[in-house]
Amino acid sequence: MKERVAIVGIGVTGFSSVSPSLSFKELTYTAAVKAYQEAGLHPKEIDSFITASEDFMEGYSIFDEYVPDQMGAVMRPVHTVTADFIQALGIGYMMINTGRFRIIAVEAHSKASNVKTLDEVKAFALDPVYIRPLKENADFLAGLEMKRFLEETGNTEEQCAQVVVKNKANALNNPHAAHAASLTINDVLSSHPLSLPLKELDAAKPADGAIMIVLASEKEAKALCKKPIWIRGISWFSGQGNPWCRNFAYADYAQLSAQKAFAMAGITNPLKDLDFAEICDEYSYKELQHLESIGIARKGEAGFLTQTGATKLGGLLPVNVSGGSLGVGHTYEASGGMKVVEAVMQLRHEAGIRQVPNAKTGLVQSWRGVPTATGAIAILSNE
Amino acid sequence: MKIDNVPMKGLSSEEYEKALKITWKPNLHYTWDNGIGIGKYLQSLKEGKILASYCEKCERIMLPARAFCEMCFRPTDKYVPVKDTGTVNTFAICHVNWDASRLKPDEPRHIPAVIEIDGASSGQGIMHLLGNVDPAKVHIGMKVKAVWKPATEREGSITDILFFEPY
Amino acid sequence: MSFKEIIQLNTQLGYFEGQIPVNYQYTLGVAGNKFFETLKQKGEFIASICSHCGVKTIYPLIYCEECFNPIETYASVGLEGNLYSFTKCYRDYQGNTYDEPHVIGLIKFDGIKGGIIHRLNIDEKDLKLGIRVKAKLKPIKERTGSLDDIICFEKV
Amino acid sequence: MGFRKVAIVGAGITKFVRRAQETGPEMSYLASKMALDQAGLKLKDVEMVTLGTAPDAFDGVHMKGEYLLSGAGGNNKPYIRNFVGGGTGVFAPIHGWMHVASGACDICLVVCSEKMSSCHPHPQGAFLTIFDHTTEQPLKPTLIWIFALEMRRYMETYGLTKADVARVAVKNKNNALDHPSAQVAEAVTLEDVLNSEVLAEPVHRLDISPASDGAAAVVLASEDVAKRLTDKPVWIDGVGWNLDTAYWATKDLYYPRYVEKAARMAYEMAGITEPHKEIQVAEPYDPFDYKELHHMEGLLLCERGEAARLTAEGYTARTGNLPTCPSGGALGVGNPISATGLMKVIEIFLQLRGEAGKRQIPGKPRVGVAQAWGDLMQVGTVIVLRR
Repeated sequence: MKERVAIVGIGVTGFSSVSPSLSFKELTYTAAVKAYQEAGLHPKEIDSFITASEDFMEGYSIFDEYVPDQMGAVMRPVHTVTADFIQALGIGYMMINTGRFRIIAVEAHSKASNVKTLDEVKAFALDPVYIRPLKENADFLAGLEMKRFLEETGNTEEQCAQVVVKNKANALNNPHAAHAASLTINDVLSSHPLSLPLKELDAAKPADGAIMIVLASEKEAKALCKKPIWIRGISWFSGQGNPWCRNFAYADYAQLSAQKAFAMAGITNPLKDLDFAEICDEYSYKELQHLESIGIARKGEAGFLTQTGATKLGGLLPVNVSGGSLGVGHTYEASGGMKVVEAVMQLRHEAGIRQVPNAKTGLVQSWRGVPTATGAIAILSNE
Repeated sequence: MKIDNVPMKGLSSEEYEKALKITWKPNLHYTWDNGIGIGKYLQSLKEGKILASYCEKCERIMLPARAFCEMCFRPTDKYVPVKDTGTVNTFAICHVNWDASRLKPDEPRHIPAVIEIDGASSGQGIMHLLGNVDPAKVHIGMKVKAVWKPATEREGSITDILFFEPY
Repeated sequence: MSFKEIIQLNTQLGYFEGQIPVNYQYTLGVAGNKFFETLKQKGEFIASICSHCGVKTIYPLIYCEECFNPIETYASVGLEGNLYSFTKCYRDYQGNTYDEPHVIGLIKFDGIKGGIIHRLNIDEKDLKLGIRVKAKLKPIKERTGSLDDIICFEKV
Repeated sequence: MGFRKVAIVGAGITKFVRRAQETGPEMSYLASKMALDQAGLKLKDVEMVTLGTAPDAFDGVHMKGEYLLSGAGGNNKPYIRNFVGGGTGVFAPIHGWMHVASGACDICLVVCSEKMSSCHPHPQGAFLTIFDHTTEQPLKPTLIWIFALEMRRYMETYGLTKADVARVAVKNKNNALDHPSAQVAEAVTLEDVLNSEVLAEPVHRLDISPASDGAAAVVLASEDVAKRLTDKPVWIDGVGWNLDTAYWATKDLYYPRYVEKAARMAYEMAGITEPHKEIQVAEPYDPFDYKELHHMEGLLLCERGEAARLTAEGYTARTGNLPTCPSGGALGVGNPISATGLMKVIEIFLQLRGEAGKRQIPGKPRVGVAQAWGDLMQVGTVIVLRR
């Protein structure tokens, strides 16, 4: 793929535990209006639109029906991917590289507060023959993975708790965040057990919100935008589909996507070449597991890096300065989008008090949550 | 390349009965936020009125009420009540329930219709049911009027209109 | 401003309630049916064996995930394996909390890809990764050919 | 900059059945393996995978794409699921085209799978919740309503009779007698269709395609790789898709404008200016018999309101001027939604290669079109293939 692709507009509603004053269409419309205003575009000037969504998170059998209106995409080429936002962004990147599309808009949102039986929906993703009949909470798969990951790598529950403390504190600096808090390690360790060693505060809580991002080819981006943010690498992978076949010590999907995204972006030493990383932290241990799988930390050292402050703002490589999913909120298919928005603000140097000084290149990573082994990585840069 | 031998043969009813199976009834329950446009639409139904939205740019009066115009991609300008009468744009006479079970011979047939509502722009219809009418007499172009639930029983739902009948 | 009129009083907030009213009956698949019929009738687990690349997989498959060739060979792997990981789960699939946690493990088998996820019944003091465990099955008469035919895994 | 050309180099399909023993991943495997074998490739040659499947509510698994991935060969690969409702089957190879045309890969596996029988006792329950949850679902609509409403509007607009429409069902169900995947091929007569049970007037039981389990797959390759793999590549010459608003009751249902928009997008890319003359074989989506007519008009293969007359005259028969649904279509072969759309693409692929066996149409066709429709009368997906 030869064509350079840039982000030329972002629209985000901010995140909150509930959002009753707007319907899902109105929520997304709000984000779209902002994104188009930033990009200086009317939706008629956009060649194609992509939504990342899952039917059962919306409460429809075919949610695809309900996506065009709020994007200004009626009677236009629109499609849905049931994937994370960063995967949708990757499809947009590819579409521009076909040479047939110049400008693409990508949308995802969460109305998790409208899912009255969220635990049931999550359990409904479990294999109907081999896992679901156990009737356990879907979080148990995370507990199972966390136990093995900690044992095999030597990372500790305290270090996982440190991730929670860091991210929720980072979120105090993020006006978009829904779950910011000032906590101690002990608060996390003594929170209710979910599926031990996983505890309540180790798991990101859901949030509502919508994100719209506009992508453009190099020529268009330069014409539209003073501060285009370039996608220098983007990749998504699925690892072992069946959970019982996985190696819990590392995240195969993160490792594979990192290899490819780094190759695209010419990154050889992530610690040196990256200025910050937004890593999927839907569960605290996942931040550590992802850091090791991506190659930012060596096996067994991610917890130590966290403990010594290397991943704090001002540290060697700030991780989740946004607050991550733990601090901002878990937004399901929009999760990666929240992190892309943060990266764009950092790279435009518009992140206010949580600005990473002189940020030039950042990594954003997502995972689709239990029971999946699917995730994506994008490398973004302002040069 | 030849595609003549395709895999998979399917189960007969007897084989299906014999095969091991797992049943699951998920409880997929939602509480969708009405937000602005649909909130006003439902509130209006409770008051016995059908509410539309008006967009100054395309000059459409559209149903159901909405906070933004999807064609012009701009906020709608005002909410306007329309009449509760209209014209049948198309209809069907249905002999099955929503779950594909068959209606009994003595049960009334369902007559879903697209009804273009008077006072809204041309072509602006809603789906509803027709009632108090001989199915054989229903025709495209028929004038119909909403039959409302009593005010005290209305709850802010499309079912506050029981059905539309000829008038 | 995105809208000309917005909700400014919380008394105007509202939601509409509904459900997706669906029921399911899943067949277990060609390999799954074989696995659970064998469990039901013979009281043992089977793995699939790829005759092309030799990879053995449990739960069995009709295809090899590695080389994508079809699989026709299945073999018993007994009931014993190693505890790969475990967790103490405090809530059920609907979010209801248990009084006592359910201990769930992933059991892997020597030289075989994959494993079985099921309940454990093991003393706290013995509960460690890597221990040898064995499935305790329901009596043959009570077995129905499902995951419930396994009562739990116990320490050997 | 020249555009990268993309070819179909292999295809696989299962039988379409009422109830499969196989799980969704197993069905996906059977179709994928066959497509790879036909292309002379191994799974390790596949660089990326895109999977199309319609609602999760059929198979009964949330995040169905993730559930199917092992069988679709997605382990350790960039794998994604695309979804445009009933239009998915033709959109999936369009999604695959994006993968290869962009240069992201040279070989992409495209898989479609649907297991509708899991939804018990009948997938109709899953269709209730395609309607707007607040303004429509409380009326307890069935899927058939919307088709009956559209069919009546279409018939009324052009003064068509039931028989005019039913001829499509007769043609397609008879065509399907020659398709190895066919679930419901029957030598039905016009009387059979007209006398079949009335479900929602004007829709009778034999106007409708049956719910099915089934899977299909194709392998796409870039120009260089395709020429190395086969001396008969079939090129994806044009792609188009379009999504209308879900306010379906506010548009006139007699004509599918979204299909026309999608078709124009695909024709423009393929350099087709007179589709009715240039296209030699067509597979429009036919979940209901009138839909084939509707879609022929949307695809600009004939004048509006003319499709029924052309069908009656034999114009769309296998031996006619424009063979339409020579496969037997959804009405004849069966309708495992996304797999049906891809089955149609595969039919055009085989017809252009001259490998459709008993179904082969005469005249060595060079250009064909496949189309699917979906959502609440909203989605058109169109692909133009050329030999």
